[in-house]
Amino acid sequence: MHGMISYFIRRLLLIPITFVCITFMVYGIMRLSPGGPIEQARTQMLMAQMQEGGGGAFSQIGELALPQDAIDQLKIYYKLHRSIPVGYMIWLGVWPDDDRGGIFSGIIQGDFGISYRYSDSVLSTIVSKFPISVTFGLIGYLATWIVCIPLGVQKALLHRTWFDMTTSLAVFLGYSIPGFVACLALMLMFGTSLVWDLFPLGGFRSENWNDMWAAGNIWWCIKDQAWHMFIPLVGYVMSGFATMTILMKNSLLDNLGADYVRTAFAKGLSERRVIFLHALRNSMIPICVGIGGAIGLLFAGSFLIEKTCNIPGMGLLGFNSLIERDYPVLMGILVFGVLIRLTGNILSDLILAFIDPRVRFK
Amino acid sequence: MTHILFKLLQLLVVLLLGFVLTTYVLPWFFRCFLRILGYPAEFSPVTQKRIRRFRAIRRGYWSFKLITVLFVTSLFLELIVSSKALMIRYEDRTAYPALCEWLNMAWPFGEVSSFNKKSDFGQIGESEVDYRQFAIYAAHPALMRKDLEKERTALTAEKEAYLAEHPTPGPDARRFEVRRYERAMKRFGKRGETLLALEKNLAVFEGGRAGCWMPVYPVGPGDLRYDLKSNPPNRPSLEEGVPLGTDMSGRDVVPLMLYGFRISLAFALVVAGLGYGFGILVGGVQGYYGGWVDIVTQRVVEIWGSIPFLFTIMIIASIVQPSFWILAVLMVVLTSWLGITYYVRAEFYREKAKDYVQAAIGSGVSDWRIITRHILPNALVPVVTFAPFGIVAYIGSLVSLDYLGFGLPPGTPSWGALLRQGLENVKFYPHLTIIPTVALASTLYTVVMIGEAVREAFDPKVFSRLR
Amino acid sequence: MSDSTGKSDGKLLDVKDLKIYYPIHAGVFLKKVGDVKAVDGVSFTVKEGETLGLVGESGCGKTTVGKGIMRLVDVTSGTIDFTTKAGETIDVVPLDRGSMRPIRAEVQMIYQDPFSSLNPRWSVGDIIAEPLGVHMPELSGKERDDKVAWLLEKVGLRGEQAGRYPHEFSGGQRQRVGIARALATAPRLVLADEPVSALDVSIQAQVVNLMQDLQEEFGLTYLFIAHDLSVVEHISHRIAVMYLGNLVEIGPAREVYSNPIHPYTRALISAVPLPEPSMGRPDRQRLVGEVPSPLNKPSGCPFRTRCPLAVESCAGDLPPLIEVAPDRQVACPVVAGDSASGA
Amino acid sequence: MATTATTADGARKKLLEVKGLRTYFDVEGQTAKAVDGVDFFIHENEVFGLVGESGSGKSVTALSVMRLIPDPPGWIDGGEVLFRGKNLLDLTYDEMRKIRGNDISMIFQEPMTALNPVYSIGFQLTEALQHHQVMSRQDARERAVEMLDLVGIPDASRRLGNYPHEFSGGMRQRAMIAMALSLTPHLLIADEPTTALDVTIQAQILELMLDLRQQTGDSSIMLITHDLAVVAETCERVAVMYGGKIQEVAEVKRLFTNPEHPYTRGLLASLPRPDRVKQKRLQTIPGIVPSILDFPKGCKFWTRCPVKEDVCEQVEPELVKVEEGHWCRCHLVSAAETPPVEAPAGEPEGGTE
Repeated sequence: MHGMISYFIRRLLLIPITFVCITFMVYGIMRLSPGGPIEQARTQMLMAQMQEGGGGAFSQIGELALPQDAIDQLKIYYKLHRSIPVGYMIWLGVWPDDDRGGIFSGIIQGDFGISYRYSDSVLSTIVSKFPISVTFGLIGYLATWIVCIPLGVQKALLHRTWFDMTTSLAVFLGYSIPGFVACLALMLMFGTSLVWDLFPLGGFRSENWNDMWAAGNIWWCIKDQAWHMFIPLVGYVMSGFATMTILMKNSLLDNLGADYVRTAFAKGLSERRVIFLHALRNSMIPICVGIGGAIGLLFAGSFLIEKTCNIPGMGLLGFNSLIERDYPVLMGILVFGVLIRLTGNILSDLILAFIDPRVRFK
Repeated sequence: MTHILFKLLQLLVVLLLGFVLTTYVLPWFFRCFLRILGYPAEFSPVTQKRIRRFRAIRRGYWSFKLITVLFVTSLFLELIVSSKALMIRYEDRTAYPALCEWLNMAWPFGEVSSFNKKSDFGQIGESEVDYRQFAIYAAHPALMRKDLEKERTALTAEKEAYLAEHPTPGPDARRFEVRRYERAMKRFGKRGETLLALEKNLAVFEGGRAGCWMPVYPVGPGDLRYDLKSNPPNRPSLEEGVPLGTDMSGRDVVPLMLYGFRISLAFALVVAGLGYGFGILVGGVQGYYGGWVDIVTQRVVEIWGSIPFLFTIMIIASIVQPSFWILAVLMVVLTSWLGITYYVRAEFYREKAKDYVQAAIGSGVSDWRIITRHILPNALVPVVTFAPFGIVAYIGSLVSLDYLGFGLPPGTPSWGALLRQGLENVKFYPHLTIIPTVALASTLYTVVMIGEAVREAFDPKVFSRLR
Repeated sequence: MSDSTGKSDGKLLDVKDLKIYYPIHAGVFLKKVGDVKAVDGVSFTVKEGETLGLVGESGCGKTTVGKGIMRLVDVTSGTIDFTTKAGETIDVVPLDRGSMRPIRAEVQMIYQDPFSSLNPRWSVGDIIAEPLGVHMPELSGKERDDKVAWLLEKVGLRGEQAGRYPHEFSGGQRQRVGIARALATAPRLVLADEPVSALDVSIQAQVVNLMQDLQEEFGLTYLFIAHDLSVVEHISHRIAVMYLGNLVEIGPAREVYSNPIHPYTRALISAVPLPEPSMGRPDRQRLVGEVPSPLNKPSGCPFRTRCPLAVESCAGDLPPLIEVAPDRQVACPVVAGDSASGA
Repeated sequence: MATTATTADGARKKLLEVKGLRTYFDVEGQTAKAVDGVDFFIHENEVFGLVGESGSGKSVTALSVMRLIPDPPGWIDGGEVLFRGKNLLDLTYDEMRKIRGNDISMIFQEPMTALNPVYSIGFQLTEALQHHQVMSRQDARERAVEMLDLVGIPDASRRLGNYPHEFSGGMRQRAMIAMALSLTPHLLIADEPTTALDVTIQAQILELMLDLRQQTGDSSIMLITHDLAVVAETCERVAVMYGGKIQEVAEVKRLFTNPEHPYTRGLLASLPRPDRVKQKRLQTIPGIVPSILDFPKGCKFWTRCPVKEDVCEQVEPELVKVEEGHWCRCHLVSAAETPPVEAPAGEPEGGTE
């Protein structure tokens, strides 16, 4: 037991190290990159000038000069006037920020900075997107379990029968269509008049949802929500569906041939009991361990599905902040992504240690 | 109708060639390669048994044949689907522009010019020959004559109409009127000259001294279909000669899909190949040497694995526009080498503990030989079983990146980019969604079938049930 | 490296105070907190041409001793003096891989599991030829093939079977292939690690006979590691008994078997069932409890927790091997005194 | 086919009688006749040994009795397994389940894999009790503690909560025995119960099994092993299997002093005998044990038999009675119509080389 605790402490200690490595790398890439925020400001200013003064400034597009003091101001605004390590450490919160009176303010103080675009704190921007992504992730994951576990079990018990063969074809077809493509195809089929105009073309809720909620029309709200969620949820389920079903099937097949199953039968236990109590419990181990990995999907959402179905969750936020070069948000999302994955890994180990008495981490 | 049948026949021949190449020529090369590396020419019975088992799984085996034949054939796409002629002959001048183009693709270290000036081939202008036009006239000189006649009548009619409206200016005409008249006459004259030149050309074509051999589908991936009546995107239409329609900028979808197939599969193969190579190296070192090397590397792998790779690639791609190779290397570095290390490591640990490796160590065999000859062939088992699923994943990643707009440079034929257009036009142009979806799903499905068969062949799940 | 002292009175192998520990790491920073003492100060000699049987129950470290001599595991301390063909006595413990290589030609091993000890992807010819390639690279392909065929004949297989693969052979035949591989470099010392325990009863005898024949023909020296006392007794000249990383008794095979002195040896031998229904075993000594884990080995005599004769002093120091009769040593002061006086 | 072994010695009742049992397996398209017409019986309150080398079909025989043949790839092709007169092969699965564990229980070779790694020993011990005897949880627990005590696991009530991996090999096998005997079965099938264990532990376990048999009722034991010495020390009667058939059945003393079948003789002669005067060489049975797929036609043993005749290659011999309680399957052993006690017992060990 003692060994396990130190194992997990060691794992936890690795989080900050990992975290620093990754964020520093990304920070460096962003700082060194051409086309940063200054460049964008320059382009924006250029556009403004063009609209005002016609083609006047056209000739000097290359060397369009912003006044030096404007550049400096921008640099300070974007915190680009410092060297990369110092800037990074300010961002991290371990170096006094002179521009703000030499206070320590950064990630470890819980200050992720201000979004360029939303002019709101990054943390609250990100946190405000959590519920949407978590709703989808959680319901999607649950749905995956509800579909995959019984299906996998049934496939294992009917291995190489007609049922197994046909469901395999379906499962593998599901595997070969990425979730977002499935969403797209479903939107085409059931969101347009092509086959059956049944579901909306994206969006999280109808526009008047909040009004209806305020009006107390809860039943309508639930229906509207479900109506909007159907297609993206199919996409979410699709992405883990095949893997989990096959994992479940193979794992159960392995265990059904195990010696202890024979022992259980030799004790005269009923088939149901042997399969569902003895074999299934063992074959659930690899599946439960996957929960840790799924945490990432739960919180980080999916760029692809959120973009396709236009759901304003974490994924879409990340995508938009990338397009708009909203670096504080970008970094914030990356930080969350890394933290969640690292926690997910540890969670997997914890789950494994909890459900498999044999496992001893050292 | 006969025209389409003829095209299909051509396609069949091409695929047959691809089949022969894939089934007979390439394996032979592969075997020679292995022999050069010093591995035995024959597979060991273990492997042979697995291959036999794989062949017995018909679905997977035929999927494998299909995909390899298609991919190998697609390596010659420049010769099959392109707007450049395979061969063009005009009097004593001959050129092979499509072949040159193919050589440029196949051998990227030198450049062969595939450019042919219009004026050299009896067309007017200095830009590249319009091969399709050339091919049509070469095949049907009568058509050219008819076009010429049409043009000539049109010119005469135009000239007469002009003259009727603007009679020859008299001496009292104003200066600008004279100028305009002269300019017009000059223009008519020039067109007349062109016609004359073309007429000379006609003799060449009619005399059979010009020839052009176009690829099976004479439209390249970057070519815009100006010959269509309506504005892009065009819906699929066989009558108009766009069987799969065009995309928003007017590019024909057929070459887009085919070249997209090649680039997706090539990308996945490169990523898988490089990634697995590196993964085997790392996993092998971990498993063979163990100890602290293993512990430290294991943590690095874990840390590296917790980077959200798609997002990171997107960030990098938003800064530097990645080429095929940069994107492939990014994929390798950020993700594809990771997964396989676990399996190779475990395999090395397992094999190293086995007595036959101990016996080799005990006989003084060198580490390198033990790793490459004894352990590696066994450690390749997880690699082979994972490769198809890896390829599915990497094709998916490339499509996703392209879809989000952070993949290959704009203009590259890509399924993902087409899907993005599909999303934008989901209401009115369903073919932009349907076609890439079907292509993607059927390709991935075929690869998955292979993967499933390989897994089954390598590790047949014994199903035994007690009651 | 101990300097060459010429022929050391027929001793081919002289193991002194061999210790093989595996470190245990624990805690947040994986500090070393202790050792698994797999082999904890074992000393014995093997004379040229004899067979020394090394017996003990699973986990007693007998296989680790063999692997230590082969340098397949890291030796913590001690010396392993090996007398080479040239008559030099070399301590193999400090040798690096390069300088170990020539010695490997003279020390070979036969492994327990005939399934895992042959690479399933190699033909048996290639398997047998591999050590030849390392130690006799000067052989031409033809010579090597001839040698392989000759070796196959020697172990009772046919020369033309060289092209076959291990899975085409039965367990006993595979073990013969393993023996042929071990003999390929004309070794002087062969470590046989449970060579027959994975084989069927009717095949065991064949392999044991083969090993004896080969010993006679080539003047081999065997270190025969096994848990099956009756086989060990049959093939060995002398027997060494191990318990939990230590030697407890060593002596001529017949004597150790018929007159065991150490309480552990006694219990071990009386536990061996005999194919003799009439006998019955009224004299059977029953050992209580289980072998303690080498992770927390008892102090002093490792056997004291299960020993019927244990006295308080057993918990003190590790009892040394005491000579109770010529060529007969026992690591138990409690019984050694009686036997020595009795002998 | 073979003479059904009906001649019981009137006094003892037969607990289990196996007649013409055939169990086949499908091995990559070929049919492996793992058990190919096996006849034997076990008396009540008897320790019966089934000896054979790997591939002889001894384990498959035991599993067939329990109807625990994995299907696919195996199936019981025919025969009868009469347990107290009832043919087990005719029972429905539900009826069979009532027999398993309750009337016939079984312990296996590898105690590590035979126990479910994710349930505690206590759970695995009590579940059969609760299942068969409808005991309360508390009663089952008490019985489990009692059984663990009985098999010599110290501190039993605490150990109940342990998982199999926390036990050593010997203790796991003890727990298996406790599990198997907790319902006081009439027949205990022990399939190589000590093969994975050390000799000292083996001695303990065997002794334990024999002791417990007396303590917990008059159960019979069917001990399956490859080790003749183990049989000699524990069993009352022995059957020797080779090639999926019983080759010889006899009382233990009779078999060891007077083996009739060349295979039995060979096996006995090839054992090293530290208790006897040392021979220079061991006697051997030549050749190899054929793979289960290519046992020869005719007598299964003729390829390795030192005394085979032409008829052996063609005709499968019958299991004939040599004398009271002694059957042998060999052309060269004549059926004893007249029951002479010392008839063919010329030189039991001489001619086997």
